[in-house]
Amino acid sequence: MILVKNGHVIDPVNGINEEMDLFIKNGRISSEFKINEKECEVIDAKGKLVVAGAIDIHAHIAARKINSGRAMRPEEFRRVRQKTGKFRAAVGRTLLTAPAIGYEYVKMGYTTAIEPATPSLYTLHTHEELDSIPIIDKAALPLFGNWHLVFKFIAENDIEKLASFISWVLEKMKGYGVKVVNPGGVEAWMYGSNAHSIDDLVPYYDVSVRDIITGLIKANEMLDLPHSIHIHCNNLGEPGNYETTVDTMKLANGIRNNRRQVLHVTHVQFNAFSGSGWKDMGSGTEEIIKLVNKSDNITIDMGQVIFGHATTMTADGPFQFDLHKLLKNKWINLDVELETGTGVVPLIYRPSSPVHSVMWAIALELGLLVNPDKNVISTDYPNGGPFDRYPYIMTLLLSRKYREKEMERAHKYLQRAANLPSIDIERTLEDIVKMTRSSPARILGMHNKGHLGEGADADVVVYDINPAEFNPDKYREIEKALSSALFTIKGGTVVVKNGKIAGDIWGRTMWVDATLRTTAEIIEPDLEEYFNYYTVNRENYGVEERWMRRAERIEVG
Amino acid sequence: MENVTCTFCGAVCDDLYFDGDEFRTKDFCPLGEAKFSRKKRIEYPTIDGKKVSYEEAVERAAEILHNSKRPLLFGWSSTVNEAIRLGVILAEKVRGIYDQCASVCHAPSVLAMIEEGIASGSLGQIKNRTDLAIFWGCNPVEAHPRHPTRYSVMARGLLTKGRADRKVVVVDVRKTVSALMASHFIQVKPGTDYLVFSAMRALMEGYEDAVPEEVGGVRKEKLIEFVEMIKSAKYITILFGLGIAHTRGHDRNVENVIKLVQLINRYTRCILQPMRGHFNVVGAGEVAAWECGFEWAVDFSRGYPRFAPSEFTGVEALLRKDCDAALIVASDPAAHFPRAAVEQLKRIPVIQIDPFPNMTTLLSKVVIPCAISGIEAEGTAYRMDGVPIRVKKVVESEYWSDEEILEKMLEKVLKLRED
Amino acid sequence: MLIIKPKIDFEVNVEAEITPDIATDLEYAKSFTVYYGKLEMSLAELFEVEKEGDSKVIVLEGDFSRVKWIGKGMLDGEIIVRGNAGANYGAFMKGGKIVIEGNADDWIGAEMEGGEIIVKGDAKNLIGCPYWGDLEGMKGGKIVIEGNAGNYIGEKMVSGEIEVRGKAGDFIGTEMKGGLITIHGDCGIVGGDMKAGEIRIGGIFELVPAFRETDDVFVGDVNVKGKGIVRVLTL
Amino acid sequence: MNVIIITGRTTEQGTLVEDKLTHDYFKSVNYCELNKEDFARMGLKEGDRVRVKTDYGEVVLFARKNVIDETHIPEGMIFIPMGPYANQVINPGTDGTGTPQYKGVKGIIEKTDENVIGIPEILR
Repeated sequence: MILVKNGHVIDPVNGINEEMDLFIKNGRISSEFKINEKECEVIDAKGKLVVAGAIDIHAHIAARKINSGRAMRPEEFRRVRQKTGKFRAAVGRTLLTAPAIGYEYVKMGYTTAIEPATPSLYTLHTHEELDSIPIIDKAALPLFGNWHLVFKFIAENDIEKLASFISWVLEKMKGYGVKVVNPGGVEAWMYGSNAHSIDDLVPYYDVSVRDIITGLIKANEMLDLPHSIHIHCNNLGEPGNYETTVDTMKLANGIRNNRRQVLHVTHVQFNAFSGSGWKDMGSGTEEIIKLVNKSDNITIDMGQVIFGHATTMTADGPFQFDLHKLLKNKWINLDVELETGTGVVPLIYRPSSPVHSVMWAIALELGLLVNPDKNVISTDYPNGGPFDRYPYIMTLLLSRKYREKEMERAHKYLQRAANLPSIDIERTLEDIVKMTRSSPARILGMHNKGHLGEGADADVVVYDINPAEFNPDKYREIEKALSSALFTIKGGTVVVKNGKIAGDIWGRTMWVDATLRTTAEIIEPDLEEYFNYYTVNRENYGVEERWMRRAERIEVG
Repeated sequence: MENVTCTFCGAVCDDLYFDGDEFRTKDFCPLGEAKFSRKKRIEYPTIDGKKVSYEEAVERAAEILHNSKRPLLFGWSSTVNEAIRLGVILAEKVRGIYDQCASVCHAPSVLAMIEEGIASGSLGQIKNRTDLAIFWGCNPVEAHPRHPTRYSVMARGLLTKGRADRKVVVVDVRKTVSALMASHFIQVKPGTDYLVFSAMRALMEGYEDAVPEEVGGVRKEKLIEFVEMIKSAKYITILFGLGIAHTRGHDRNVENVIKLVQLINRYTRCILQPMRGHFNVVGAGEVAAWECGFEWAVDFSRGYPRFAPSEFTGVEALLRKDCDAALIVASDPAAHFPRAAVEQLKRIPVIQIDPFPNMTTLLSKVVIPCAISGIEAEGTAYRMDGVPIRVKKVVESEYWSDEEILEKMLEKVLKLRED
Repeated sequence: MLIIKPKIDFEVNVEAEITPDIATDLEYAKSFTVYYGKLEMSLAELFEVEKEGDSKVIVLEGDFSRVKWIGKGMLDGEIIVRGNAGANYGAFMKGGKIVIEGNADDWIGAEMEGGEIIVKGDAKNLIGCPYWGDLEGMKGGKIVIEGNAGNYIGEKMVSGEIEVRGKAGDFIGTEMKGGLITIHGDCGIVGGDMKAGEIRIGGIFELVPAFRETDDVFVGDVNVKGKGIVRVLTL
Repeated sequence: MNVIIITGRTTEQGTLVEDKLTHDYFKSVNYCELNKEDFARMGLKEGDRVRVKTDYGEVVLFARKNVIDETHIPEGMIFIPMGPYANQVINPGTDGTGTPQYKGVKGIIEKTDENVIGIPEILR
């Protein structure tokens, strides 16, 4: 039992922004008020900010992709974050080892992270890596947007079959939701091509990108999964691509869900470029921001770029090949049979680069102008940069002065190609809590997370920030305080004290079981046929709960 | 039992029949059949040849590792990921070296990947799409006997329906039995692969004038024909083996074929696939990568991982006399390391964990028998393309699994650290 | 000047990242941390350390073939190795001089930026090369091997000079971007993916089959549109 | 005679790797295969032994003629199955890669009357 006393609690879900005590019992927030302090570990949080544990909605923290990146980049692992001792050694510059990922997250108050792209064929590997990340809770989203069976069901216009297939895969793979990456484009890459608009057709199948996206939204809503479909749009990283993003968002028109969005568009920064080429590339956020703010069925995350080293890694095979050609950097490609692809290319974001500077600004425009209830902080780790710089992003959003200072570092081109210089808004602490806690929890459908109401997971963070005396001009102090939590409590255990790891526990891996809502028999013949072309036997396909360290099944029925 | 997974080679076939009561097999290749047959076992744990309990053997092993200055923890390619992960943690906690069989196998290919990445794909890409398969310096008929039928040469796929839809080329220094299944055989001189790849890259880009009349014993016209064949194919897979990685040029050969594949992808589609040997040699690298950042040749002496293949592979650490004890798991370095490295292995205390007596047993101080991974113990293994496959327990056994032994050993070591 | 001698036969290798900076302060030198396997020890626990005069010179006496990382990142002064040397000597070196009177191991002058290394005996592999994952090799300074050298010499070299008076192995100047490599004797494969710089060779060698012959030199590698020059040395 | 030594897997060696201390394994790795012409040129017949010498060591092996007609070993090359015998003569040097050079090692081969030693002896 832990009592966090007298802290300044900010909990937008429960409308709290005031000094109060928090009582933790059996790993949950309790509303009991008869508390014997002698039986509790008491944390005095007087004059400190107390919030729920943060949630990273989109970070490539596990799976074949990041691990291939590790194997390709030994130069990333010369930075020592923690020597071996009571806890594990932790190393990595922007690519981190599994132990380092868990430790670094909780040090800055994050207690949950979502691996957003797992090829189903490789998902057992994803779970093994997730199981090696200490402390935090996690989940994985299998990839659907380039799967031959998905094309087949969409070509047959059979949403019921598609929904059955989705629930079959989620159960088999212990996945949490539906990820879509460059729908149709990755399949086209198998023929050396790509998909450039939502009207492009998939080779060999008579379906368009538009059909794939709307089909998957409908199937996802038929299942009413906790999370909506989670899309990485076509044309990522191309000047002028904001139009494709807007076209994609409009596909959600008329489809509604009372609890949440029906379309989550991820790392939007990479898909919000204007211009016709690299010479006139600029910010294309304006229309996107308008559309997201007026829609109640679309959410986004930022995809902030951090100046410095990064490693791009996506299921977007053709994009990664183009990036390899552009940068002449080393390149990993992994074509996954009849299902998806993968690419990895290292990259350095330089403030001296006009394009990189504009990218940096685009994400901040999204962070400042999109309603915090519909927006989440992300770097698309490790694509935009390391997740351990989230405090930097939060502070930039909180402090105009910090932004101005950073803009001086960036290329002048930003001044005319982006809107950021004219934005005076400073986000409040409550906004930041929304963009890191309540919004990702609601978008993901994780109702025990992102708030501190009764019964919520006891993921609690105490920061050395006094909201009553908050001054955004003191950005260095703010960033430091957000980087290094005074306390992080995970599921009722103190895991961080004064910015140092204090406890090592294993978190849960959540997955969604929607099989009660579907009938597997209707796709039986299709599966039988499909497994003729797979190289893993159907009986040996999938991940069993007993192989996982701490699986948590979330049944929708 | 149906759908049994075979734990011999990197092809990890999962469509086999095995009767564990009578040790009857169906559909296995000769290698798998041998794997799933009854063999002489190490019967009980020993210290200096004397029978001891599992507990005593594990305790002594932990003491040796704890008391040495830089123990070498080597092997891992024939066990499951669960055991490998404990091995990496054990290496970290005793501040020793983690190295695995890749360092006498495809490690040069991973070194090449550090320089250039790799354009690769899962084996189903060969089966379903590949219309030109090139086997370079590998001999699947002898090393991965079911690879040609299951995945590459004869496999029936979605877009390429079988052998008739595929051209098959074998490139090697000698005409192997695998060359018999090819439509074309190209013989290169030993140690010239690097030069041939450079010439092919130049020809592909139209720099014919820079290429001499003969490269690596192959006439220029023949290379031009080969390059044209590649350019006109739709989806090419180049499968390569130790014929490239174990000869003069090592990783640089592989680096050059990776560059060739990068170039081919500007004209058509092409992937590259190393033919990995042991059933879980890929896992031995992948698990280490996520636990400590590096796949092999990792030294933890300073309390954090450092990577140096020129100093910390099993062979280098032994040649340099840079380890003073060794834990050998699921491997037989006394049979497979060069003589000079085995000499050092004979001088230091060796702990062995293995189901079968082998040459390393003959020079080990502590011998701990274990259940056979994938027959008597279950766990996860990674096929040569990295696809994870759960290998099964199909026979009951009294032996402790690698995972149990290592878990106990790690517990002991942690206790010794506290004292 | 410091004179350092091993006290014992080492059971495993020693890592001693010493530079001439320690030569002027005996107490500091004696307490300098070195690594003996997993044991962190002081220099004086493993070596006899004596001081003569105040010059910034270290003399290593005895067999140092199992002592690694001497002169890592050194800025100035001099290190003289009276016997054989271990791996990684003069890695990241920026200035000063290292003289190895015996044979040298792998990674001599890796990623070196300035200064001079002279090996009077033979050297092994990876001379002036970049460590795994790094994009640039030697960036300045000079390495002279008076005997023979192994494989991989001057990979991804940007600037500076490497001279091998005897024979050398394979892969000379792979992906070289600048600087000069001279091999007086025979060697193996030369010039793969060379972008710029010059390689001069006195003996027999195997040129990568992607160079164009001009009047008296070879220019390539065409595969990277390289302007590297390979020149045959004539006496 | 000067030769280039190639080592590698064979099916037979592969089926016996978990039976290392048996006579069958010994038989599967203690020979070298020669080109037919080289075999004849050296006056060898089945059962004869040869000594293989390199800069790194030497070993006595049974000599075998490359028999399958469709396959061949080029003249001047010998093949030894991977294993303890091959490892007596291959190049242990890794050139900084950490991996020895198991293939393409230069050596000399000559006929000998000496016997092929057994597996335990090889460790002595």
